[in-house]
Amino acid sequence: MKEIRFHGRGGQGAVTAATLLAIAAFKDGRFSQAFPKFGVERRGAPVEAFTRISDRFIRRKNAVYEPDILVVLDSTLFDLVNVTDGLAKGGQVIINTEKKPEEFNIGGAEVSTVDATSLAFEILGLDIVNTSILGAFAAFTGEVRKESLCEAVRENFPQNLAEKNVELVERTYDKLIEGER
Amino acid sequence: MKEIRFHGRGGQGAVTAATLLAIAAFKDGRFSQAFPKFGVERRGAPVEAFTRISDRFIRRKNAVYEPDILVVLDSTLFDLVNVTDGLAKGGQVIINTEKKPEEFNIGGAEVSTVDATSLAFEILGLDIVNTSILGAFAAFTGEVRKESLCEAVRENFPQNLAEKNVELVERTYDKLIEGER
Amino acid sequence: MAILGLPEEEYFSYGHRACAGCGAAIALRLITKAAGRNSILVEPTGCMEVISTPYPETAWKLPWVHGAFENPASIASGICAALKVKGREDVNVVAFGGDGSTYDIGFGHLSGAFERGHNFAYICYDNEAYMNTGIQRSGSTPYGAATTTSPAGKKSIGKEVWKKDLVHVLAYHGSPYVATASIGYPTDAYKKIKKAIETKGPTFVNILATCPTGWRTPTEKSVEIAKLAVETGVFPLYEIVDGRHSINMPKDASRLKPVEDYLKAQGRFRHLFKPERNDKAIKYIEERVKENLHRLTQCAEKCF
Amino acid sequence: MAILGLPEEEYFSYGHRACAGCGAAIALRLITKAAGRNSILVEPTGCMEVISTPYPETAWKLPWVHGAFENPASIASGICAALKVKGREDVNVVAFGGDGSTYDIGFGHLSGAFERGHNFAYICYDNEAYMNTGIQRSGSTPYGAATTTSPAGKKSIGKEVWKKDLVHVLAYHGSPYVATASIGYPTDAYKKIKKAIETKGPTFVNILATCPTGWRTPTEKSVEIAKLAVETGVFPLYEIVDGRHSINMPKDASRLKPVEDYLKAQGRFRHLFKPERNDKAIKYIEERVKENLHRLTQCAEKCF
Amino acid sequence: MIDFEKIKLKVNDKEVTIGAVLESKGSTEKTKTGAWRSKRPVIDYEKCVGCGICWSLCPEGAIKKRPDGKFEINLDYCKGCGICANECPKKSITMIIEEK
Amino acid sequence: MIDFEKIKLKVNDKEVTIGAVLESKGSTEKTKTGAWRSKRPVIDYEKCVGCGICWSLCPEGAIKKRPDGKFEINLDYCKGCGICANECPKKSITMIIEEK
Amino acid sequence: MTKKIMEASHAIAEAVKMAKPAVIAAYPITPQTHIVEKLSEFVADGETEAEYIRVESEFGAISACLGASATGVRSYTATCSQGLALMNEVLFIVSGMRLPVCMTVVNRALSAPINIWNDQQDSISARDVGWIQMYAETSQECYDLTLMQFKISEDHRVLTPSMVCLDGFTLSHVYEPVDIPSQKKVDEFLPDYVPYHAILDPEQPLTLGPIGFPSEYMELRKSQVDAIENSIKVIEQVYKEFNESFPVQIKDSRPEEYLHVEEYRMEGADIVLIAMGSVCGTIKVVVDKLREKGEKVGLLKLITYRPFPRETIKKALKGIKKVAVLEKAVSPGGDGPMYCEISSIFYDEKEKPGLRNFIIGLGGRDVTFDRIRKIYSMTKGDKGEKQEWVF
Amino acid sequence: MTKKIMEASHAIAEAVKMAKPAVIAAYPITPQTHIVEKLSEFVADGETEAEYIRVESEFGAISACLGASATGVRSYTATCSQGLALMNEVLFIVSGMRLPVCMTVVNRALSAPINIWNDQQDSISARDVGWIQMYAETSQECYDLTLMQFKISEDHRVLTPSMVCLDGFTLSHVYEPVDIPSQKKVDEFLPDYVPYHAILDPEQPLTLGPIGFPSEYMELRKSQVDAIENSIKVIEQVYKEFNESFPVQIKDSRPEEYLHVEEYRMEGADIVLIAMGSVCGTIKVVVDKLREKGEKVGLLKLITYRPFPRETIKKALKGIKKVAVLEKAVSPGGDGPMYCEISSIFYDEKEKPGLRNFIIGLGGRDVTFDRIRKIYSMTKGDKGEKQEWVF
Ligand SMILES: Cc1ncc(C[n+]2csc(CCOP(=O)(O)OP(=O)(O)O)c2C)c(N)n1
Ligand SMILES: Cc1ncc(C[n+]2csc(CCOP(=O)(O)OP(=O)(O)O)c2C)c(N)n1
Ligand code: SF4
Ligand code: SF4
Ligand code: SF4
Ligand code: SF4
Repeated sequence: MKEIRFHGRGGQGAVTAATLLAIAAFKDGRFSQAFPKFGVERRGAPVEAFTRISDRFIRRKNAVYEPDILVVLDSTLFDLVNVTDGLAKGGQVIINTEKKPEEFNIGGAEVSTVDATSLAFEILGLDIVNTSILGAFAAFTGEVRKESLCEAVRENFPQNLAEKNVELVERTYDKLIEGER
Repeated sequence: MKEIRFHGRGGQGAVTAATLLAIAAFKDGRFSQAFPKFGVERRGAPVEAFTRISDRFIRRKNAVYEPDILVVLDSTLFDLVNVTDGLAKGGQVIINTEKKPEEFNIGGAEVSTVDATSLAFEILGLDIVNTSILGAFAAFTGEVRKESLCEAVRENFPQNLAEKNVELVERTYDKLIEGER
Repeated sequence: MAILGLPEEEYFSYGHRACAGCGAAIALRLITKAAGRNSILVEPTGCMEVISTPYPETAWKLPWVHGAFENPASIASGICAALKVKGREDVNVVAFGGDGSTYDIGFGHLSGAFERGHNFAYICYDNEAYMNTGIQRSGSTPYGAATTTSPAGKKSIGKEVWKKDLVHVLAYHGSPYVATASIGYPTDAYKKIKKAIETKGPTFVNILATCPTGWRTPTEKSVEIAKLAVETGVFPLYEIVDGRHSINMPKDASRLKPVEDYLKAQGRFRHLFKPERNDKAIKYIEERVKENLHRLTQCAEKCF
Repeated sequence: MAILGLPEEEYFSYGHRACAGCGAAIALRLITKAAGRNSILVEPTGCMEVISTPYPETAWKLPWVHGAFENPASIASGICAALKVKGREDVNVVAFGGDGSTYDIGFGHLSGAFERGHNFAYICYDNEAYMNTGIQRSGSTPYGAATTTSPAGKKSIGKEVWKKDLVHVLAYHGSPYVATASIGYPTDAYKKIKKAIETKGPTFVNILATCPTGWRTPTEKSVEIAKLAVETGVFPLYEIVDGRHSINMPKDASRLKPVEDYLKAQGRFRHLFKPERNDKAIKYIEERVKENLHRLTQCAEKCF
Repeated sequence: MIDFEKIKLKVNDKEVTIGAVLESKGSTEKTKTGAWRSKRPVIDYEKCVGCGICWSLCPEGAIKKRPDGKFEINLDYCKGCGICANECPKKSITMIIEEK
Repeated sequence: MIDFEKIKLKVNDKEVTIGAVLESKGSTEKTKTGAWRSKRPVIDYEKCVGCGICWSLCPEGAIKKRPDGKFEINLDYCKGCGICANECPKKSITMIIEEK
Repeated sequence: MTKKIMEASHAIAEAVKMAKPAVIAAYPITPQTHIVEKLSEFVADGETEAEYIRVESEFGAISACLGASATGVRSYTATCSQGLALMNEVLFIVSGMRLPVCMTVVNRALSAPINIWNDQQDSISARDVGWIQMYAETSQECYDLTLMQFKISEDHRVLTPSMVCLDGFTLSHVYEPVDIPSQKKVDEFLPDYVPYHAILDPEQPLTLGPIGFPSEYMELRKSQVDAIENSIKVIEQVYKEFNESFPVQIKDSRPEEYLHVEEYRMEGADIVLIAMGSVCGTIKVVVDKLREKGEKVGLLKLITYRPFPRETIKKALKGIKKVAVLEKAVSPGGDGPMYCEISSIFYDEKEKPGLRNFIIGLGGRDVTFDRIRKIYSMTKGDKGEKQEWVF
Repeated sequence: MTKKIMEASHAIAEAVKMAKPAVIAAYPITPQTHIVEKLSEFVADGETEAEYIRVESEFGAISACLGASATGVRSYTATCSQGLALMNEVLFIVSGMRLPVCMTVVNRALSAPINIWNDQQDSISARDVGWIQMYAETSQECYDLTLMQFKISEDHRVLTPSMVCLDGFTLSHVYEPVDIPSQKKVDEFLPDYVPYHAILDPEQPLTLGPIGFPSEYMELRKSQVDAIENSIKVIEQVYKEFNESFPVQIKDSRPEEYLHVEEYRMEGADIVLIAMGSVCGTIKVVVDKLREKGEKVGLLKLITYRPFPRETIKKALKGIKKVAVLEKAVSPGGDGPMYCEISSIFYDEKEKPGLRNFIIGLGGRDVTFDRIRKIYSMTKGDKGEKQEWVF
């Protein structure tokens, strides 16, 4: 089982990202679970969301303490909260940033970065990065298929936003797979 | 221990009578208890109230089923409810009526009557018989002293009514004791 | 068959356990006549509920439900919704309760039901106190009246604040029909209740109903006193239809009987006269009655 | 020290957890400034309670108590009584809650407290929905607004009934002072709240407070939109002092901005314009806004 | 339709209905509340004009229209409040004390 | 007066107060909500006339009067809503994107 | 000190008056009305300084008490049945805020069907709300426990609201002898309320009723539960102090000594009935009669019910062969509430009594001598089911 | 039949929609909101014929359901915590009137201090109200039990309202796979509600909610208690029918067969943990791990809590050495509610397990693997007090 923790800010869509990931994994024929960190956080405040992916039905309902993969939607969060808290040994970290992975020093973890903000601006004209970073997640971890992600986005976004976001997932994914960056 | 049941109609003062009797008995240095039959009865409907008198503190809190003495404030109640229900063998019945005791046939019980209505009209100018009948109770049963009854009335009636009612108690008592009727 | 404009048929049976001379029982007869056979009745806890359904007996001849003391308007909401889904919106839903339920403990729920706009009529039989529990003050108890929780005493003149103006309060909930009525004028009351029931949306009638036990009045005077309340201006009769007032009583204050006549007739105001006359309180009541009438007349003429 | 007529001192501290651009937080600053140091505050459950007291932190610098969602007015009643007995009637008792508490679940208790006549001020920060639980409709939600329990959909245009007129409803409770205010006009709001607090008896101010999260508006527009509500006549500003109205905004409807400007500025009304324009609903809103203003003006001129 | 036989239950030695449901049949008429009365209304049919005011105001609904258009009192339920007597415009009703 | 030391209890490994009572000291200031911000207001003091409108409207109370009569923003708490910039009559406040 | 004969309701009103609460907020409900009416009279006649808030509902009553108590004054309310159920939400809040509000519950059955008569379903179903509960058998106990409840609730080690429960009508409306001590003695026993942890006062601004996160909520709850658990000792102390200050004046009108339980003729008993409230008086009479016939039977009357005096009960029942738990409440679909609690006390014991559960007196069904005798003989003869309803 | 991944809240909303209630009346409260928001969407989009009453409070919600149910239609509400507490009075009334109202309770802690997170104090403290209660572990169980509750409550032998309880957030806000059957199959399983004893209809005027005198009240209560007791059999039947109509589609997302309890790896177990709700999923994982290490441990998950399935539990625990009762609720001043009830089951047994009580997860305190392991080892090693709070 893989446990994934998303870090974002209230309103940024971290919870949606976690959910979409779970849906996509389910479409892949796997089992998954997604839930937010249950808080009273308002727009702007740091939030967390979780996805678990496994090959069996996931029974546990406790919190995620030792995530295998971290997804950070907003790199300023590093100054705010202990993002890497509990990160499993040999864990992976995916960060939305212009910076290079080398610029982050996260003891032992494998860091990947993606400039999701630029991609989102380019395609959506908006700073909403949650679908882009899911594309990156697929590319970096291989835990979910791009196609399933796209399907999940298509089914769960309002019509007017769905296609753009599908494009964003694909663009991000393709770009990273092709190692263009 | 003596158990006394009062029968009257809502608004007639049967509950007050039972209470006054208990107070008077307490003044006599005895122990007593009084309570109404707990109902939703409205003005005019038949009601019952109870007094227990004893030489020890009365512990029981159950209903009275086999009264030793019945006090009937309104003889029309005989047609309405089973007044003598449960009356203990050798029990006593005191009835407010113009009739003679002989006119009542209550198997085995000792019946006494008093025309409390006339006395009440005479002294209070009103058809409120509860104090008069208490005077009769004292006279017929000797279970309570007239003086204590008067004191109880004095302490528990509004000033403007107290003296007249004391007079009524005394008049009834004296009249019956003197065997005038 | 109608008598005096009222249907002859009775839906509220004798044998009920109300006190002799109960004004609210008169109100119930009028309400049920206005509602008619095709109705569902809802009633909160209170005198009229207690006296009408001593299991296994019931005084009702119409569908009738009682839940709690607070919630007749909410229960009515549920009934309205159910009827809608069943396609039975022809059935009248009529809730009625005492002033304790209506003005106080149930008012939040009544307000909610009016805000939502259900199609039902709510009638308050207003006997101006909690009678079922032994005459305690309610939001509807008039200023100066003695009750068991607002007794007159060395430091108290009885109820210390004015009666809540629930009729206007509900009018301002946007109700298309609110009105006052009195058991002293049964035909008028019947018509108003009927109008309330026939008007679509949440409607309200406040019907003054003497309680001889609580007001400490002779049983035979129940109707006379309910009339007097109107004739003295203490309890004006009016309707507010879609926000427009219309008064159905003399608007001319000089033609009214003295307020004192009304107060003096009732034991609950006795302390205002005995042991000595409380001029201040009596005057205050008189003036405020006049002022209220004045406002009402103004509204009827000029405003809404 | 005062700035723009407002005391400089803050009693509601930063670090609270409200959303950026929260209009209710602005209202709280104004309320606490008007109350001042010698006050006790009461607040029901709601956004402003949740964001201000994350144990072991608190944003308050004044005595403050929260009990439940329904009962700020009742708690305030208890405080008033306690202060009376303690001979500390100089202390201001100020309760404030969102519209959910005030218009709906707590309204029965608010009504009761007004009927009893306690000496306290009740301020509703009116963000027109239950925000704390995620934008559900309340009795104060305006007609046509989409919320999560009155979503726009194939069979729904959002909230289907008009906003409850709580200000008049409370005026008819005999309150000596009720008023409307808007965070768009902080000095006016401050003065009204202060007046409410200083007036003896139960008083009420309803202050419109934009919720960018719930109204789906840009955070920087919170104040602008709260002004627009007034400028378009959707949310008129007025006071009712001892039953007399006075309006403090243009009474001339022709000088108002178009209601549409207000609606269009907010995501919660978007469905009235997209995918296609719902002329009927927009027109209905415009007309009813006009009618309300007309009534209000009439009242101010002629009636009470 | 609710079948009342079906919803009766015997508990202890009492028969009760599920949820205490009752048929709205005005069954309080089983209880003759006339017994509460201490005064009784008597109509003088000489005076009575059959206006029906007494009928409209009786809290018990204990007054019925007769075939002749006048009204009569059902003493089984009349509680003797005296409203009818007080309100009769023709003063045709007298309250007399019940025999004891 | 309540002595806060007295009403503290140690339960498990946490210190809590009886009834969760707190001193009203504005202790939320411990939490620097400025961190939530994604845009930051910058005042152009050339344009600012010190009217105080921004001060009166900031939901955070994060604007303070300076000794020179003009106003400054406490970035520890400013959440970057932009109300001050939007409402400033002199347009002297600009919102700029926070560095990431 | 005056010996008077008075209604239990009035005895309570007297006790409340003499306890000098600053604020009374109550809503009428049968059979509590006589208490609040009496208090209203006291207020109207200036016999007490208390402010009486004539609230619009019981929800308002308990909330107003919350507000008053938070302002640092003694506050009081009374209710029952539907009213107590309506307060439910706020009952939890008052105890969680640790406000020492005091209440009288005049036990009455719950709707539906609506019924104004006595059973104890109302307060028993409020056994989780975190309030102390004590049950009175007599008017004297009503008076005494009412005085004591203020002292207990306000004790700085306790700070927990309390209910004194008495049976509606069956006790509340009964006139019987009561000894009322002098105001001076009462004042000595019960000093003014001094707030310890909470007071709304501009002099020292406090925040009451904040949001408790998962990181602290459980500790806060534990501290509350500890307080009510520990109150068992404080209650004992207060009982003791009361016993010393106010010795029995009217024999049999109360226990010689207040303790969590009253053991009645339990010496050498084989069979013990357990009960609470006024029915204990009736049971005592039956016990006497049975003892006369040589039956080895006693009564264990519970006075303190929350906190549940587990150790005391366990000790009292040591060596008893059979115990019948008489309850005026049920938990539909579960065993009798008190039965469960008593069985839990003995779970780990080797030696334990046979335990039976009898449901009695619901909705005003009178508990007669016969019914008590029947319970005794069923217990003795091991007849019937584990739980029996005695109609 | 569709397998979908969805929030438990939405699974419930789906089930409610497919059960076709005529009237929904609900008031928002975290964490129940997602259910009612979803239902609002269905209504707004015409996906259900139901009337949704946007009441002004939970008291209004349950009262409106009462009214609707009395009019002879299926009615539904959802709430929790403060909302459930506010309904308290009417909960008793609905069950006393025998109206089959169905409710979802999204378990949340009670104030004070206010806390929106999960524990089960709210519904546990409503265990006396005469409603059936069932607890769900997974989203699938939420869906399934919601369908079943209508069938159970409306059964003519039962006519008792019911609550399906699920843990707030911990389950309600979790997306996980759920199988949703076709409307056709649902309709077959759950026919329309046919009133049996109560309907407000001018065609046959009935009186509902009369006053019950002492002469009948107790019998009326008994008939109600009997109905909920007897429902144990009806629930079994409905479980069985459900098992047959809807076989498991997603392995492990629900028990292979619905029964009052789910026995998890109890074969040969020495020690058994008892719990309800979502925590059972976490416990199962720990049990698996412990079993791997050779520990003889199992889990007894309660699904039906009211009526309390005494016989089933007794049978399931036969021969078990030690039992740990894990509860997300307390009764301050008394033992754990479930602990008491289980101890009462075994009172008369010779052979009975050692019984321990652990209070867990109050106010959203996460129940971690470590905490469960700790409970296991304390139970095994007989360490700590009879009742332990696991912080
Ligand atoms: C929650 C609750 N509180 C109190 C009561 C007690 N109670 C029953 S009826 C009643 C008074 C009813 O007064 P009102 O509504 O004016 O009707 P009336 O009795 O005057 O007809 C009261 C206080 C109750 N049944 N439920
Ligand atoms: C009895 C009860 N029902 C529901 C809730 C859940 N609840 C808490 S705050 C809230 C909405 C608050 O709305 P409002 O009063 O408008 O304040 P806002 O959040 O908008 O500031 C709700 C529904 C509750 N706490 N208590
Ligand atoms: S949701 Fe609205 S009211 Fe609540 S804190 Fe955010 S902006 Fe303010
Ligand atoms: S006396 Fe009263 S009850 Fe009898 S008939 Fe006349 S009005 Fe009716
Ligand atoms: S009111 Fe008089 S005149 Fe009229 S019908 Fe009755 S008895 Fe006859
Ligand atoms: S941007 Fe918003 S929070 Fe920041 S100072 Fe300006 S008004 Fe205050």
